[in-house]
Amino acid sequence: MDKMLKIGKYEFKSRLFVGTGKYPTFQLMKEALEASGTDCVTVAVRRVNLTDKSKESLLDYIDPMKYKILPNTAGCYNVGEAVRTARLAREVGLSDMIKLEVIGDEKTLYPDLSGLIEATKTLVKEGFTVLPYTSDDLITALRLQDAGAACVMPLGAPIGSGLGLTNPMNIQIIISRLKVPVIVDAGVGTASDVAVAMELGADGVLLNTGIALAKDPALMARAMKQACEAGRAAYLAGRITRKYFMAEPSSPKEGILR
Amino acid sequence: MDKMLKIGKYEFKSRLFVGTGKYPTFQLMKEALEASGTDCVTVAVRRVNLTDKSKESLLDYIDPMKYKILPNTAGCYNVGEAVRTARLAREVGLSDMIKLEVIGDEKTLYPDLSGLIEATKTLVKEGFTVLPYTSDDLITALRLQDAGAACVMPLGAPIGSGLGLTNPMNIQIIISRLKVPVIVDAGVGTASDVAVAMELGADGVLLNTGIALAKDPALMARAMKQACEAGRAAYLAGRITRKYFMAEPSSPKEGILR
Amino acid sequence: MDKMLKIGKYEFKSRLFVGTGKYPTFQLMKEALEASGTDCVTVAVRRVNLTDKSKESLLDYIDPMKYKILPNTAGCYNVGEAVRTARLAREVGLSDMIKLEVIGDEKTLYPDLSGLIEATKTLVKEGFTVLPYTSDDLITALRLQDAGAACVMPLGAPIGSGLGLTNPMNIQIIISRLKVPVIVDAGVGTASDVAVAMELGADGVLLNTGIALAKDPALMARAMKQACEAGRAAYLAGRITRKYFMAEPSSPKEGILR
Amino acid sequence: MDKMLKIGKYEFKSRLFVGTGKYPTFQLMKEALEASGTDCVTVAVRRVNLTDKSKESLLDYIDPMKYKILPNTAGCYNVGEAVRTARLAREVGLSDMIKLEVIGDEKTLYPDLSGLIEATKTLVKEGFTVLPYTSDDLITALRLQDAGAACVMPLGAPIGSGLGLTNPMNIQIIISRLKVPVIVDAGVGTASDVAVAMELGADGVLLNTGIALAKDPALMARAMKQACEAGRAAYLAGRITRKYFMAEPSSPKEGILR
Amino acid sequence: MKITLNGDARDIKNNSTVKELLDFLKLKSETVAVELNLAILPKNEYDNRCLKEGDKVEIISFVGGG
Amino acid sequence: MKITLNGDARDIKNNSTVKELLDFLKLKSETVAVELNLAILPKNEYDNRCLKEGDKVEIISFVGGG
Amino acid sequence: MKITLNGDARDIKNNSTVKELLDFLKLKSETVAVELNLAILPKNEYDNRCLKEGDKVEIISFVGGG
Amino acid sequence: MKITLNGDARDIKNNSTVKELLDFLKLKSETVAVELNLAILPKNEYDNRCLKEGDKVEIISFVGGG
Repeated sequence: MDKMLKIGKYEFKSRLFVGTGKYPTFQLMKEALEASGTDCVTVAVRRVNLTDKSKESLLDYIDPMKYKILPNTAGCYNVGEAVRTARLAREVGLSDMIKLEVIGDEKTLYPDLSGLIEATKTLVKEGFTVLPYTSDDLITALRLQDAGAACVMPLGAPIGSGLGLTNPMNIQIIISRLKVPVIVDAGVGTASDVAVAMELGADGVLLNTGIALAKDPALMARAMKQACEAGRAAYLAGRITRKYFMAEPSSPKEGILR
Repeated sequence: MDKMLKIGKYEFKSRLFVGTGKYPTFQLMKEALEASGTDCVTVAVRRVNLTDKSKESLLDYIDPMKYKILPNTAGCYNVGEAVRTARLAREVGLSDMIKLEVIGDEKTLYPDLSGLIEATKTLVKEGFTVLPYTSDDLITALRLQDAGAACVMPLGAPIGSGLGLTNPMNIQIIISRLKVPVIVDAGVGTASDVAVAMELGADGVLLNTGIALAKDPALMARAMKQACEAGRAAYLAGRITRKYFMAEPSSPKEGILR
Repeated sequence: MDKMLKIGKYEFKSRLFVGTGKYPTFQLMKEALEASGTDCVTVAVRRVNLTDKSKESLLDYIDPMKYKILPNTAGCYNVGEAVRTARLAREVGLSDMIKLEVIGDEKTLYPDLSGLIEATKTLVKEGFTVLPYTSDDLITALRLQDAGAACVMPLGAPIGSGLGLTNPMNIQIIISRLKVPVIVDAGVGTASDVAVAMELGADGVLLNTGIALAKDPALMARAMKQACEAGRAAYLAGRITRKYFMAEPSSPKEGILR
Repeated sequence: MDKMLKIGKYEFKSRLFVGTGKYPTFQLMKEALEASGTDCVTVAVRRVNLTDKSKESLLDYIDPMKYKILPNTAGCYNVGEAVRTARLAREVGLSDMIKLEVIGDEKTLYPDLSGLIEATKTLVKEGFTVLPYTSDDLITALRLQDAGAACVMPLGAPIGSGLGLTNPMNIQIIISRLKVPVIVDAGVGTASDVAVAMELGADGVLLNTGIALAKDPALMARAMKQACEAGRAAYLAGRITRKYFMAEPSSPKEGILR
Repeated sequence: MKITLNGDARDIKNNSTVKELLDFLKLKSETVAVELNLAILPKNEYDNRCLKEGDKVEIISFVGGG
Repeated sequence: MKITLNGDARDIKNNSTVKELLDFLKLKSETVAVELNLAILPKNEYDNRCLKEGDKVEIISFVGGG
Repeated sequence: MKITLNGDARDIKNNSTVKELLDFLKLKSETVAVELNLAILPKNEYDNRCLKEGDKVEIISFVGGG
Repeated sequence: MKITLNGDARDIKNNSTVKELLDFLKLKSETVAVELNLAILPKNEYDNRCLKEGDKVEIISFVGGG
C-alpha cells in the first residue's frame, strides 16, 4: 500500500484536495465530495450574511469528522488582509490549517510572491499549518519552504481556467528540489490533468472548478479520484522511457510464417 | 452504470485491451492482466517452437473463460501474409476476432493503409470480426468501416514508443465521424495517455509495452485500469470549457473583509 | 550560398510556394506574391465564367515569365476527376506540373490516399511532373515516391486551418526517409509555422490562406519569406541540443567579484 | 517601416539583443554579431585576468560605435553583489544600461524575484537604465515596471537550455499588461523560437547560446535576424484565426468539372 | 445603541453581550468567529463581553470556496 | 445549333469552329483549354474543328487557388 | 519419410497421421493450428489425414504479443 | 608594499598611483573600472590617488557574456 501523505502534523489517505465553491447546490457538492474520496476540503472565509437568513450554511453539508477543513484567504490582496483572514479562520475552531492566498492581480489571480513569503513567515510564527498557493517559480517555492510552509502549492494554470499544467517542467523542477510536499493547485480541467500532475511526482492535487462546474459533478469527482490514484500508481510503477522516430514491436520477431 | 462496449457480436465490460508480449515472466504477465481488469488480451501467431520443449506455453497462463483472445497479425508485411495468419489464428479455435496488422515499414511499424483495407475486405467476407490497426487518417478509417471492420484502431504513436497521443485532433476527428467503435491502439506510455484518449471520446484503448516494460507491471496495469475508467467518466461527466489568459475565482467575491 | 531546390526537371531559388486563392483583390495578391519572393504559384482549374464577362482574369496579374505556374486539382473527389483536370490544366500550355489533390472528405479536405497513389501512377506515365498533396503518413509518402512523384507534399494541418504542424514527428520521419523533396503543404497560419517546418529539414513550404486572409497580406508574405529563409538557415546552421531541467550560464563562472 | 524600439532613453533599430559569451573564437563572435544585425550586445563584468596577459580582450572585437554595450550582473546571487557589479560596469564608462540578474539558484539560474525588485529600485534611483532578467510571472513584471525598470525581460526557458518558450501564455499575459517593452530573454534554441516570441507581441528577444554554440554561428545569427523580423512582421500583419477539426478550401468551390 | 456590524450601521439593545447578539442573529458560536474593533474576540469571552456604542463588530463564517 | 457549353445548353451558329466560338466568347486560346465530348481538343485543331449539334464542350482556365 | 515442418526438413514415421505427429511432438490439438501444403487442415481431419513424402507442414500456436 | 589585487596578495612599488599600477599591468583605463577598498574609484582620480599598504584593489573589465 502507498504511504499516507503528511502535511505538517496532519496525515491524509487521499491525495486529492477538493474545493467547496461554485456547485449548483449544496446537495450536489455533498455527493461530489463523497465521490472524490477526499479527506480535506477547502472553504472560504466570509462575513456572515445577515440579510438572507433563509440561506443554508455550508457546514450543514460538511461533516468535520469526515473531512479536514482547509480555510483559504481567497480575495486577499495584501499581507494584512491575508493574515487577518487566517486568524479569524482559525478562531472558528475547526482547523489551524490555512490555504494562504495573497493575490497580486484580479484578472489572473496570480499570487503576489513577495507578499506570500512574508505572510507565510508571520503565520508560521503564530503556529499555523500554512499551505501557500504560489506560482511555478522554484526560488519562491524554496523560500516558502525556508519560511516554514508545511507544503507548497504551485499553480498548474490560472484558477478556474481548466488549462491543466501549462508548464510541466517547472512543476517537475519544484518537485525534484523541495523536501516538503508539493500539491499542484489550480488549473485542473479534467481527469487527465490530475494524472499528469501525479505522474510528475506531485504529492497531491487541489481542485474545485473542474468538479463543481462539470455537467455531472459527482461523476467528474469520481473521475478525478481515479485519475489521482492512477497517476500516483503510474509514478510509483515506473513508466517506460519514450522512444522517438521509431517503434518497438510488442510481438516476437521470430517464428513468423514466410 | 456505463454501457458495455460492443465490437461486432462481442461485448466488453472493460474498455482496456491488453497485450501479452514482452513481460519479464508469464507469472508477472498473469498478475498484470488481472490488475488491468481487461476482458480481452491480444496474442501473436507464431510457429510452434519445436526445438525448445521446456518452454512453457502462453495459454497455460491465460484462462480463455476469463479473457477473450484477440490474435494479431503482427509481423505481416503484405495482404497475403496477414490473411494467411488470420486464418490459422481462427483455426486454433479460440476466437474469430483478429487484430489485423499489415505493416508497411519495419522501422516505424506504421500500417500499409491500402493493404489494410484490402485485407479487411477479404477477412470480413470470410466471417472474421476484424479489428484493424491503422493510422490516424480519417479517410482510411472511413474506408475500413465501409469494408466491414468491427471497429477501427488508430495509433496514438508508434508501437512501443510510449509517446502518447501525438496528434489528438486527428483521433478526435475520427471519433466524431465514425459509427463503429474507435479503439486507440499503440503509443500509450503511461496512465494519463489512456485518460487523454478516453476523454477525447475513444471507446477503448489497447496497449502492451506500457504495462509489460514498466518497472512494476502489475502496479502500472492497475494505473492503466483506473486511468481508463477516469477518462471515460470525465468524458461522460462533461468537462469545463478552457479559459485563456484569465482566471475565474472559485471563492465568492462578496463578503470579503475590508 | 544555399543550393537550388530541384523538383523533377525544375529548379527553384525560393523554397516558398504560394497559392493565389482568397485574396481580397488581384492587386493585393500581386503585391503579396512579390513580397513572398516565391518562384512558383499554385492556381485552380475551373470552367471559364461565361456569364460574368467583366470579371478580370487571374493571369492578367501573374507573369508566367516570373512565376512557374502550378495548377492544382482541388475539388476533385476521385481519380477520374483528378486526372481529367490535370490533363486540361496541362493543355492550357503553361505548365506540365500538377499539384495533385484527390480529396477524400469534404469537411477536412484530407486526401484519399489510395486514390492519390493511383492517380500519381497514371499522370507520371503521361509525363506530368506530379506534386501530390498527401497526409503525414510515411508509407503513403514512400508509395508516392515509388510511383514517380517529383516530390511529396504532406499536410501540416487541415487546409486553411492555420494550426501549423500538428504532428512534427511524422513530418520529420517522412523527411528522413524520402529521397525526393518534401514540401510541407497546408496548415501554415503564421511565419513561425514555416520556420518550424524548414527547421525539421523540409525542402520547402506551400501555403495560401495564411497570407491571403492575413490583415495585411503583403506584410505577411514578407514575413513568410523571411521565416522560410530563417528556418532553412537554422537547419543548415545546426541548432544547439535541448537541455531539460537545468541551465547553462552564457557568462563565465570565473572572475566573479566576491 | 516599423518604429524604433525605445528602452529608456535609448533607441534600437534591431529588436534582437545578442550575447558575447561561449563563441569558439572572438573572430567567429564578430562575424555572428554582424550577421545578427543587432544594435546591442551583452557583456559580463569580471576581474581582469592578470595572470594570462596573452589573452585578447573582448573589446578589441566590439566597436562601441556600432553596438550599444549592455553589461550584465550574471553570477550575482544577492542584491549586494548585483548592485556592486552594476556600479563597476557603469564606471567603465561605456554604458549606463545594466542587464540586471539576481540569480536565485545555481542549477536553473532562475532569478530571485524579491531580490530583483529590490536591486531594480536601488539602481533606478542611481540613474541606471535597468533591464531586469525575470521569470514569466506577471506580478513580478508589474512590480519591476513600478520600480522603474526600462523594460522587463521574462525568460522563455532556462538560460542556455534551447527549449524555446515553455509557457507562451504567461509571456503573452505579460505583454498584454505592461506599458514598458517586453524582451524575451533566455531559452531560445533556434530561429522559430524567436519568431514565436515576436508573434506573441514581444518587443524584442535576447539570446546568446543559441547562436554561440550552433555549428555555424554566423549562419544561425542570420537565421535569428530573419526570424526576428519575420515574427515581428507576422505580428503586425495580423495572422488568420485558427480553425479546429475542419478545413477551409483555398480554391473556389464553383466551376468544378463534373 | 449603535454599532457597526459587518460594515453596516446597526441598532442593538444596550449593553448586550456578544453572546446575546449571536443568539439574536440566530448564529451558533461554534461556526463563527468574531472580531471586535479589529481584534479577535476569543469564544470564551462571548458570554460576558458587553458591546459599547460605536463598536465595530465583524462576524465571519465559512462559505463554499476553493 | 444547340450544344452544351460548360454544363449549360447554348445556341450557336451552325458549323462554327472552336476558334470562332472562343472569339465569340472573347477568350484567348493561350489561356484556356477545351474539352470536346470528354476528350481534350489540342489547340492546333481549334481553327478547323467544326462543332456539331449536341456537342458537349468544356472550356476551362486558371483561377485563384491554393 | 521426409517432410518440411515449420520450415525445417524432418524425418518422420511413414504414413503417420497429423494426430500422430502432434502426439509425437507432445502438442495438444486444441492449442495449435495446422497448415498442410499451404492449405489449412481442419482439426477433424487430424486423425485420419496421413502425411506424404515431401509434405510441407506448418504448426502454429499463440505466443505473447501486442 | 603589499596590497590585495583582485583577491590575491601582491607586491607593488611604494606610493605608486592607481594610474601607475594600471600602466604596469598594461591596462587601458578606458576599458576597466577600479574599486578601492570596496568603493568605486572615479577615473579622474587614477592619476593622483596613491595606494597604501594593505589596500584592497579590484580591477574589472568586460568579458564575453549573455
